[in-house]
Amino acid sequence: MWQWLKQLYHRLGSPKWFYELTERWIPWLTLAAVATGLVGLVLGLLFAPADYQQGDSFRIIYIHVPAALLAQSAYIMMAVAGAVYLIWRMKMAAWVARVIAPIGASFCLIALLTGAIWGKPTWGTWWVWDARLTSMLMLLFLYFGVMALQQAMESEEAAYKAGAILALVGVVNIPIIKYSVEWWNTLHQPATLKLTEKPSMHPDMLWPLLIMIVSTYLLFALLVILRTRNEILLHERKRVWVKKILES
Amino acid sequence: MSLVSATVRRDLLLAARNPGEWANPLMFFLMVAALFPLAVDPDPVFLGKIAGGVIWVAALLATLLSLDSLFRADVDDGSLEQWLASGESLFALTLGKALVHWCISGLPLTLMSPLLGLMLNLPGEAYTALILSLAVGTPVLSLLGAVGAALTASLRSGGLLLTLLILPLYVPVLIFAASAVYHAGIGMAYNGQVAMLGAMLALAVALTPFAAGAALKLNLSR
Amino acid sequence: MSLVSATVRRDLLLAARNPGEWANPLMFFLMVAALFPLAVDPDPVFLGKIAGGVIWVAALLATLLSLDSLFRADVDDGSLEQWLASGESLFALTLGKALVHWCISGLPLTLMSPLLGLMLNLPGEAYTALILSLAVGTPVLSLLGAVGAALTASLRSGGLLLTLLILPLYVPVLIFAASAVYHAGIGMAYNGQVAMLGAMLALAVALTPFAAGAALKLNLSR
Amino acid sequence: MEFNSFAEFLAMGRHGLYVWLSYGLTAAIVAYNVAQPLLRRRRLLKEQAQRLRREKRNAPSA
Amino acid sequence: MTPSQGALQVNLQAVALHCERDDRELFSELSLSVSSGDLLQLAGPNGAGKTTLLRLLAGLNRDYSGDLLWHGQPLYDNYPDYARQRLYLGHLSAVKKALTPLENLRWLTAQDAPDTERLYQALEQAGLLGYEDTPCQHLSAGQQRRVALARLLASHCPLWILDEPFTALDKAGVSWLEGLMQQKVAEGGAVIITSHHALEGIPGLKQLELGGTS
Amino acid sequence: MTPSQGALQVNLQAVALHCERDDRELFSELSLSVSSGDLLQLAGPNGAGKTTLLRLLAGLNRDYSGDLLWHGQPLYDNYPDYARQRLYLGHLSAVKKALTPLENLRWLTAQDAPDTERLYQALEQAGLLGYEDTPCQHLSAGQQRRVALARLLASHCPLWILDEPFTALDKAGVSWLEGLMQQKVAEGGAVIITSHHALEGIPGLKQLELGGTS
Ligand code: HEM
Ligand SMILES: Nc1ncnc2c1ncn2[C@@H]1O[C@H](COP(=O)(O)OP(=O)(O)OP(=O)(O)O)[C@@H](O)[C@H]1O
Ligand SMILES: Nc1ncnc2c1ncn2[C@@H]1O[C@H](COP(=O)(O)OP(=O)(O)OP(=O)(O)O)[C@@H](O)[C@H]1O
Ligand SMILES: [Mg+2]
Ligand SMILES: [Mg+2]
Repeated sequence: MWQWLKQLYHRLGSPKWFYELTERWIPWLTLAAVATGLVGLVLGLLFAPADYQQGDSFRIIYIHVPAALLAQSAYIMMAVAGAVYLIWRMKMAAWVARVIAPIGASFCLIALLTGAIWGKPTWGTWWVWDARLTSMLMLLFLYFGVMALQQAMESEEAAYKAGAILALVGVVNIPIIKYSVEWWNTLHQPATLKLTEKPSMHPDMLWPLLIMIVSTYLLFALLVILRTRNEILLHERKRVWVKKILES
Repeated sequence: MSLVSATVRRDLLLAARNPGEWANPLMFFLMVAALFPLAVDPDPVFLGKIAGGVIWVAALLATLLSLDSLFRADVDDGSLEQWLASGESLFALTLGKALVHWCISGLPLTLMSPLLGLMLNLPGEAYTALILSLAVGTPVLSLLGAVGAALTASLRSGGLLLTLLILPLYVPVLIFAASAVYHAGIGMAYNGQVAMLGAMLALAVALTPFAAGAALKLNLSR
Repeated sequence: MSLVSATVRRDLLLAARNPGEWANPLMFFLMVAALFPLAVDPDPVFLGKIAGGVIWVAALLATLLSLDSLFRADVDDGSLEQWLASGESLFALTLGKALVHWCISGLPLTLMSPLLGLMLNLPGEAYTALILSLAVGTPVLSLLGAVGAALTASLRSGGLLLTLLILPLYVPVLIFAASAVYHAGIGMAYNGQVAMLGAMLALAVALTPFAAGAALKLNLSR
Repeated sequence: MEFNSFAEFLAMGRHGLYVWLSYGLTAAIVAYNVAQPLLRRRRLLKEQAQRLRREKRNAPSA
Repeated sequence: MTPSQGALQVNLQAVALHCERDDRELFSELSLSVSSGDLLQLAGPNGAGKTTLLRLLAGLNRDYSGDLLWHGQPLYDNYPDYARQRLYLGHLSAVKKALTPLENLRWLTAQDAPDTERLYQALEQAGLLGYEDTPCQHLSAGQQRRVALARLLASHCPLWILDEPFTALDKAGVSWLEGLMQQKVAEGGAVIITSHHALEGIPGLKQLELGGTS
Repeated sequence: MTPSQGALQVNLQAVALHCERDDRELFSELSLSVSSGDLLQLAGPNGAGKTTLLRLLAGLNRDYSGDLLWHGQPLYDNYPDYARQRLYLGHLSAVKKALTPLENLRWLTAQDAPDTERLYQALEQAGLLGYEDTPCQHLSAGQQRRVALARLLASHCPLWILDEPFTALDKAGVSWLEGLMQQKVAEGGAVIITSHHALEGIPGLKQLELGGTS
């Protein structure tokens, strides 16, 4: 088991291996992401029953919730990749970490935008300072911080390291932010409006949601792979195997 | 091509090379506005009442912070010395600098402000007043700020000193602008306040570049 | 005398030579708190309700601004290079730097805060909570800030970027501290919040110097 | 099937604006995220291939 | 407004200059005159006041007593005119790290506004061929200095005032710069520099020794 | 912890160093060894990679491949130990403008912690007598450089690594510094410098010429 893990680690560390492997994966991943996405959307938009309170506006859930979940896990993945880079100096990890930041920020933005749009018909306002909304906003800022910092650094290596350090500090803080915000919101003046409590959802509503969540993660994997491959091409451009690709 | 237009072009180029220069004030603006509900009270009705004031305070602080680097970098790398050695009119140069500063700070802030209005539950009637007051008020902030930045350009820890010099000058702008937004929010007329802001802008364009130019010369005898 | 204590002494000496370094954050603190009533509603009852939050936001921003120069000057004049060349523990060095920073920013702010409380009509019961929360909370701000300052030390326009990096991390401190003051004001217990601040301080002392030290090394390969 | 006609589907029970705005924005953001790496890849390949050719040409003379 | 090539005319006079810093007299009763064809080196130990004198002559520091005359007129009576006739290059080289040598040079020579072709030539002569589009932060100390010096080639000013221009230059760079100065002088211009280098083989070099305490 | 005077021992080896910047190879297969009694000057045109190599040797830049050995051990295995044995002085001199030369020197030598008497002596030898209590912003370029150099006198490190130490020094300063380096070498220390100066009259000087493109 341990040997196998070690081997996997060394393979993962090799850009060439990653590049060639993903070459084969991409079509399947694309297919899977699109198929699940289509099924989820059709089921969610056409077949799921309307919510008895919110009517059809609840159909926003099929993008809102997957995006929100992904935005949070992507940050953790970014921090983990950053840590791997800091500890083992694995270039691949640095590229993956860097590549996740804009994608995670995009999904965070999607969650915020769809949430805000959803809020208008259900709460009658675009934004409230609810605990979950606030901590999501802070997550977006953390993403922006990582991106801006990497952007600003002159040398590439410094950019990777700085991004990783900040992501790690942020990861320690995410739970703190989340709990403090929740706690603040319950103790302070109670929020006039609340996110719907986790409902015991009708299976016809629930299934499309689960499928959409899967689809979103697949899409995320695809995006990360596509961007990482570009990083590999750029940084390994002087390797023989990349030159071959370039010449063909 | 005169030195002034060359400098404007160079500064815009620098801003384009380093997106942080215009993106950071924007983010700061957003964040300060987000801090207030956390620190005081997230109740929407309450927030709606203070929204105009909070947005303006945030805009003012964001402008202030971005001012610090207005002349500092030019002092440090010798560009300022070359300006002074060039013998060209300092009036035009400082005016150009202030213009560039507004383009990369005040203008984006103005465009961004409706979003903050939404988040802080600003009354619907107040949006026009908010945008108008920012559009007329932020250039005044940039111009006045240029004077402070020029005065503190050669100081190491200038950032905070600059704040001290400039904040009192910003008070009139803040008062009229916030009052414009507030009156708009309760459905009253606010042309008077905007007219005042306009007058301030005219005055600032005419006078501050002289002051800033003179201040820059202070950095000369080192 | 080790390099750490020499650095602490040198930095205190520099602060003594240049009073602006500690006086400016203080003045900024005062001014932001003074701007606020101008921008919103000067009604005393209303002010009293938001006083705690406003004072804390002002303290937070003042700390933030003074952070910018924490390592910048040392990078520019080569002191940082010498630190790194010295091979001494960066943990101790950054801890020392954060300590000095707190002494010249957080500590004066804490001592000054009752005055602001008076100006903003803070309820009488809330003073102890205000001072206590500042005394425990501002060191956390300095420590977290040191990480941001270290990350941005070699960047030209670091000031605003630093803000962007650090503000989200400051949110928990702000929430607990403001809530402590608020609860004290309406006569409720606030030990829970102060205890949380204490826990954060312990965590920050243990962890942030590592992060800051690692970040400082980045400025090495230039 | 929850909807009887396409018009009804578009209307989303009076909430059409919100639903389609959300889906539209999401689609735009996702589309950008998909297009960015693909376009970048194309540009990268072109640039690097050019560089290679240039180096090859210069190699014997230099 | 651009000075025509033919009219290279330098006539700078200092009469009975006196300057003190921190209660210490740097020089007094110092008189000098620089006219077309002169190459003047200010020499002296560290702290003698070379930089101070140079900045006085360049019109960047008014903290003195005595007279400075440009073509017989007090310098500050028509400072913009003087400013356009002399080129000053101090310790700091006004090179922006984020910009490329070409962009930097374009700003540095904005007053003369030479065309891009000329700028490329200047960079080439300064030995920066191949670095035109590299941000200056990626250049070595000497290369950054060369960017600043390249403007000497693209400018028409008859009078050059240079503070330690040889700093960070390698041997090839030093002789290139010496050649430039000689050429300027031969064309009827004039050059004032401070340097601790011994300038050899430059005909017509005048030296002004400032005394120091250290 | 303070290294005893008698045990001056330098043994620094670089094996097959390779370094590139921005796709340009600066040096490859570069090997060198510096031991007690050596005085090594890195020479070469601007942009050749002198500063880069110096920072590698000082342990301030890990962006290379190859091996760096200190007494046969990889440099970074015991970096703090190495750090205490070598003194590095770069382009930037770590002199705070608001402090006096004495205060600056005290910080610069904090690791060796010499007593104040020693510091005064060092300043005196550096030609700063009378300026001990003047804030450094009031000193000339060369005087500020001398403050930074004064620490050479107050330190016990056997290995000095200096980047263009002669910048801004006058002739007296140059020969003073040359004397210091000779003395260090004679005592069994070693010195590595970069400089565009021709170092004359120093016995045992080795030169390493780095090639450049410019
Ligand atoms: C800008 C506004 C909003 C933001 C930032 C936001 C954020 C989030 C986040 C982060 C989650 C995932 C929580 C988790 O499981 O970890 C979530 C889930 C959810 N949100 Fe939102 N939300 C917003 C507005 C809304 C609105 C207006 C509604 C509907 C009234 C809504 C309904 C839901 C539901 C039903 C879930 C899934 C159930 C759950 O996990 O509790 N959200 N939202
Ligand atoms: N931060 C950097 N990033 C990328 N390349 C750099 C960087 N610094 C220097 N270089 C490149 O490395 C090469 C060597 O630079 P280095 O500073 O070592 O030269 P040097 O020999 O010290 O020259 P000089 O005599 O001008 O000081 C230069 O060609 C420069 O373009
Ligand atoms: N800003 C200042 N304020 C007060 N005194 C100063 C200032 N700058 C320089 N001095 C003093 O003036 C004297 C001359 O300084 P200057 O810089 O002109 O010397 P320099 O001849 O250029 O020396 P170097 O060869 O070291 O560059 C020095 O003794 C210095 O102490
Ligand atoms: Mg000088
Ligand atoms: Mg060098």
